[in-house]
Amino acid sequence: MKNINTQVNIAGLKLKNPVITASGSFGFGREYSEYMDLNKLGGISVKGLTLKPRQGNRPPRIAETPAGILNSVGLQNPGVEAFIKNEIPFLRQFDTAIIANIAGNTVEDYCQMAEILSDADIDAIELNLSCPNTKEGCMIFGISPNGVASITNQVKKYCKKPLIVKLTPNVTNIMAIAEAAEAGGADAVSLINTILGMAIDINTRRPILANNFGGLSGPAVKPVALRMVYEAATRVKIPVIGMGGISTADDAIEFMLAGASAVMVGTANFAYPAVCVEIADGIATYIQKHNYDNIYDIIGKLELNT
Amino acid sequence: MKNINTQVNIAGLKLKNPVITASGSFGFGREYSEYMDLNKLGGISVKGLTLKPRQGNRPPRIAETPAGILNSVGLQNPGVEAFIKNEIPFLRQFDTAIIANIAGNTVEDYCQMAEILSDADIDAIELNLSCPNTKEGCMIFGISPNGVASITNQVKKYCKKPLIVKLTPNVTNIMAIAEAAEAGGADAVSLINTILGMAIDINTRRPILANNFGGLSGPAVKPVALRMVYEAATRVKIPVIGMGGISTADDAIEFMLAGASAVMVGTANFAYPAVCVEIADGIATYIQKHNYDNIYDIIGKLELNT
Amino acid sequence: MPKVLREKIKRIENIAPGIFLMNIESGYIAENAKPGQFVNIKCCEGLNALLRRPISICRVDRSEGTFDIVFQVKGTGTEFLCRKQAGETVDLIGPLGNSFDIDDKYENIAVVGGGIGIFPLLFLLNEKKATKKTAFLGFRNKELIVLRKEFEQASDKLNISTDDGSEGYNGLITDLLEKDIVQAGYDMIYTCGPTPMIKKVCNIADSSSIKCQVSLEQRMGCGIGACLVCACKTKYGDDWEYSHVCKDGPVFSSSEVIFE
Amino acid sequence: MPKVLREKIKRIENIAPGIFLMNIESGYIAENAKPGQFVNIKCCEGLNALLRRPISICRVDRSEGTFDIVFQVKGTGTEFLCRKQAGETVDLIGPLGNSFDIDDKYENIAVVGGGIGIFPLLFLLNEKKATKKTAFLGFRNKELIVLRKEFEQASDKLNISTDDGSEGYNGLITDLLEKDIVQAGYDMIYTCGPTPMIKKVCNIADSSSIKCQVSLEQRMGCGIGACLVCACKTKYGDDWEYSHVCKDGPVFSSSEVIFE
Ligand SMILES: Cc1cc2nc3c(=O)[nH]c(=O)nc-3n(C[C@H](O)[C@H](O)[C@H](O)COP(=O)(O)OP(=O)(O)OC[C@H]3O[C@@H](n4cnc5c(N)ncnc54)[C@H](O)[C@@H]3O)c2cc1C
Ligand SMILES: Cc1cc2nc3c(=O)[nH]c(=O)nc-3n(C[C@H](O)[C@H](O)[C@H](O)COP(=O)(O)OP(=O)(O)OC[C@H]3O[C@@H](n4cnc5c(N)ncnc54)[C@H](O)[C@@H]3O)c2cc1C
Ligand SMILES: Cc1cc2nc3c(=O)[nH]c(=O)nc-3n(C[C@H](O)[C@H](O)[C@H](O)COP(=O)(O)O)c2cc1C
Ligand SMILES: Cc1cc2nc3c(=O)[nH]c(=O)nc-3n(C[C@H](O)[C@H](O)[C@H](O)COP(=O)(O)O)c2cc1C
Ligand code: FES
Ligand code: FES
Repeated sequence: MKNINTQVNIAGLKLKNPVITASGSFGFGREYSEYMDLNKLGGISVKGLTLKPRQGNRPPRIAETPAGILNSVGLQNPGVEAFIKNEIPFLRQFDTAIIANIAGNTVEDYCQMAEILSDADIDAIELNLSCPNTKEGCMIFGISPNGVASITNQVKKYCKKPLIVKLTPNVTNIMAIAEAAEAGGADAVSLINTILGMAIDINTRRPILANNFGGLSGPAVKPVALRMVYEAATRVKIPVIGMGGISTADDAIEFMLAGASAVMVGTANFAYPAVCVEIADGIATYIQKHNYDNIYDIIGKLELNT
Repeated sequence: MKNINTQVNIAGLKLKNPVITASGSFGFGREYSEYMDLNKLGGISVKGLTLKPRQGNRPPRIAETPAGILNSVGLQNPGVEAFIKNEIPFLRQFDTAIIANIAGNTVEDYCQMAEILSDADIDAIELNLSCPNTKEGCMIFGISPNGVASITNQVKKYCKKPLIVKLTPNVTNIMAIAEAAEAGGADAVSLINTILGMAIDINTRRPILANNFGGLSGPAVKPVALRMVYEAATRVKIPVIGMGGISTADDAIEFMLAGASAVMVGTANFAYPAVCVEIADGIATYIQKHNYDNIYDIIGKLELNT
Repeated sequence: MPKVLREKIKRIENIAPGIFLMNIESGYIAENAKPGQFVNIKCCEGLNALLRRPISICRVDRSEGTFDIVFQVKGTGTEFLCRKQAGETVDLIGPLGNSFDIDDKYENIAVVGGGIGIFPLLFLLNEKKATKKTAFLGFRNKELIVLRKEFEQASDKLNISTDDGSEGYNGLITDLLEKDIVQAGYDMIYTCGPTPMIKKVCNIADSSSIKCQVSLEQRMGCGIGACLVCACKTKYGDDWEYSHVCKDGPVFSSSEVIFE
Repeated sequence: MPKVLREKIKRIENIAPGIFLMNIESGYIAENAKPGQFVNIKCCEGLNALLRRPISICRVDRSEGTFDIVFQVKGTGTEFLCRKQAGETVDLIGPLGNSFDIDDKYENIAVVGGGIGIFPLLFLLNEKKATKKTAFLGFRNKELIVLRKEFEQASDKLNISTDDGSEGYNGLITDLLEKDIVQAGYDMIYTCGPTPMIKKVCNIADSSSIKCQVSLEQRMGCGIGACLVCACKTKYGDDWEYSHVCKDGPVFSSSEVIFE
């Protein structure tokens, strides 16, 4: 087997391979380090951070739906300071990119976190404008082009790391939203976050989630995510990181053909803790099988039917 | 077993039970009549009609995705006149409601069809503002509140039958869209139509569908559909018809608890041709098991967690 | 009339790499199926392989009330199907679709099949009362040759080709047909297989003015003519229309199909 | 350390209506599991039951390198699991979670279990070296009583109640505990079962100032502490926080849990 180079460069963020664990599915990597070699990951997007510690929503926080899950964690996390103190040193033991995913209620929250994290030992910041599980903020910023452009623009002023803006799929026109992120100064966009959904227990006649609504992820959303990644990639020049239901290398390759320079994997980790390594290996195998030179022979190489 | 009354009345449209076959999944009922007794259906929403016959999109028109399918039929149909001449007489042999689903490229198309069909022997008209598989018209009207309100208002002038407006889920705010339909004079709304998606063949590096994009339906979309039906039902006074991934009586009951007065079933017919009868029976069984008096003891009876 | 059936698997056999023969007990299918028809199978419960998968009927045994399907493992559906075991049931709808025209007036026929397209042709050969029956079968390689004995028995002459020459003629099966066509005097050709092969067969038949029937494949939804996804272009007067493989087909006359 | 394992099913048995005992060959689990821990099972391939299902370890046999789980069929996951057969493999992660504190200093213990909550308590009784072990088990009815012999052997006294009085005490198992509590002199109570039962046990223990450990259930995602979905409220100084059943639990001291 010739040595397959699957390294990608996303706006200055160098990844040894295009597979990143999606925020919220992987904690801060500690637990999964028992099941896999974290050195084999392109990167880790950590659990969404807020300025202050948060406890999140009441349980149940998860419901299984056909080929998917709804979650309503509501950003339980130790806060940005504890992250820097307790988690970065652990993560830095491994040769993998650290992406800090941040969420806030106000523009100021986001700016302050970006400023703090710019001085921390991380590789990129992912702006979560799309969490559907909190009452204020977050997704509200993400559903209008103006909201996205203006918050990106503000945060950019404080951000000294590559800035990835994570988009919500709960919009009419993802192209306009992606363009807004680019216009606001994003170095890359990542999508999709979860799609707002609901599940009902017909015996209790109540929603299964204590929070009533939750965000849908997993294989079920893949076709929608893929379409949105394609649409976004045709509209912006900055790199696109694709996600939504990726469970296999084939899935990941679909996203990369559609224009994603890298992919994130969330829900699939739950069933198969080492799946990200398998996906990274599978991408290399595909490249080799098709005799491509490197990963850039896949990215955006979809041809439309005419 | 006490005699369970599952009759519902939707804006003057009387259904013997709340189960309607969804437009496009059931043709004009002919084929399925070999597998089931059409008299047992609440209603049949026929294949989307256009003013003139249409051939639809190139094949492949379907791709299977995790727990769902993408379709890009593109409204192949014989046109409204042929429907009246050839299909209504067949359908009228059965004691079930006939709902004419219509789609057009222009407001005039819709108005003209509504006018023609108002004099035909059908029970209701369903305005398809949400087909994602045609180049012009249709979904374009459905994605803005103004578009929905104004086309509903125009069509209403020509429509002498109960007017159901079918909404697209490809929007940021389904509540505003449902309100717009109500404001425009809709007698009921039905939702969801399919969610725009894509699937890629990684060996040919092309989209599987000849049309590149298609509409996602089936179990995968259920949590999103349920959330949207709930949201719409909380905002409008007119009845809501719920659909999206319904495959079992339990699924149907979830939608009714969330506020749907009736449900439509599409994709599930493909695997199990008699599934609609099973769903109707299952709803009756649930009502009996829980000792409810009738179907109205379920509709909208969801209690949110606080 | 097609029916939804839950039938018992009598035997399942891996007859070549990735190819399985399943013998299913079904008096109904054995009784009613005609060559060219297919069954639509729910390959597994629940959400994996949501849609049914169309598989041609390959052979029927009316006396014992069974029929055979032969299928290649391609993706999720066939993968689940091949793991079923004798004694288990299989949920299928059938017999579906139209059938080959095997009128007695055709007295010298040829069948031309490629890959998984050969299976309905065996059923046809077995049912067809013709004076003379010639079979042309193309395979990728020697290993993938299946049902050779059955085709030998069902035909008067069996021609085999492989893409790599590991058995029989080295090249396309249509080459053999082409060489043979002038002197053979066929009055009907039936074909099923990959689209390029089918097209070629239609051309050959056409240039010799021989009638030809083709069995087409298309991705399906309902399998019974209701959802209109399985479109194929056919002539409609001077114009064209989209017919549907599951109901108007899978068998079409070569003169009606428009290849794109 | 928990591992992803593919283990062989040695035996599966339907021990009561809707309840199955599965004996699984796994030297690793048998060796490493502690009472209170669970395994997280992929009940079927592919999209049906996407998430793993947590099931307690009920018994281990270190000499033969096997362990038992006992589960009730509730929905999709357990439905698929119960159809697996001896000889097939099961994909599981384990042993997961913390465990009951079975320190030798507790010399007179009681276990109180209801329904499917009884299974980890059998493992506990078998591992616990106590002078005196009393078991209280509540069931819905006679038919659903399982593992009676095993509990009899593992404990010094077995009390049984059924909701309908079809066997044993007619009523709540906590009634029996309550009657017994003053004179019995337990120094530790372990409990697992429906939330109302657990709460009651905690109250009883509390009012008699007896230590109590509870095993909680919550819907899970990852099962290993990474996704934070399996939250349960616990005390945190004067305040509270959300701990996680899969990693901080499933066993908690009754003094740390906050029931809502
Ligand atoms: C009328 C007809 C008769 C057929 N007879 C046979 C037969 O006798 N033996 C045999 O091995 N195969 C036959 N096929 C092809 C067979 O249906 C496909 O190989 C099978 O559906 C693949 O399913 P899968 O889940 O394994 O593959 P996947 O690729 O996972 O299937 C995904 C989707 O694509 C559809 N699909 C994939 N390939 C085809 C195809 N070639 N034709 C139609 N749909 C496809 C599937 O039905 C499914 O909906 C026939 C097809 C048709 C239309
Ligand atoms: C630590 C722990 C130990 C357990 N031990 C046992 C045991 O030994 N024997 C036994 O029969 N059951 C046990 N359970 C409960 C068991 O996990 C559920 O009954 C099972 O997950 C139901 O899955 P299903 O697919 O059949 O039901 P479904 O209702 O279809 O499951 C849907 C989803 O809800 C979750 N879920 C449903 N019920 C529960 C529940 N009670 N607790 C947690 N998640 C749930 C499922 O995991 C799944 O994600 C345990 C639960 C936990 C948390
Ligand atoms: C349990 C859970 C928690 C999540 N938490 C976050 C989060 O904190 N921040 C964020 O940006 N996305 C969060 N997400 C969304 C994922 O990062 C990802 O966008 C989404 O799940 C789609 O990918 P998947 O289908 O591979 O899971 C979460 C998803 C899940 C399932
Ligand atoms: C093959 C196919 C064709 C469809 N055609 C139409 C149509 O003509 N008009 C329409 O309003 N909806 C059409 N739909 C959408 C369905 O009516 C329904 O809104 C959607 O499929 C969601 O329901 P389901 O998940 O039960 O299939 C079509 C759906 C499918 C799968
Ligand atoms: S598959 Fe539905 S019409 Fe052919
Ligand atoms: S299930 Fe993921 S943290 Fe407990």
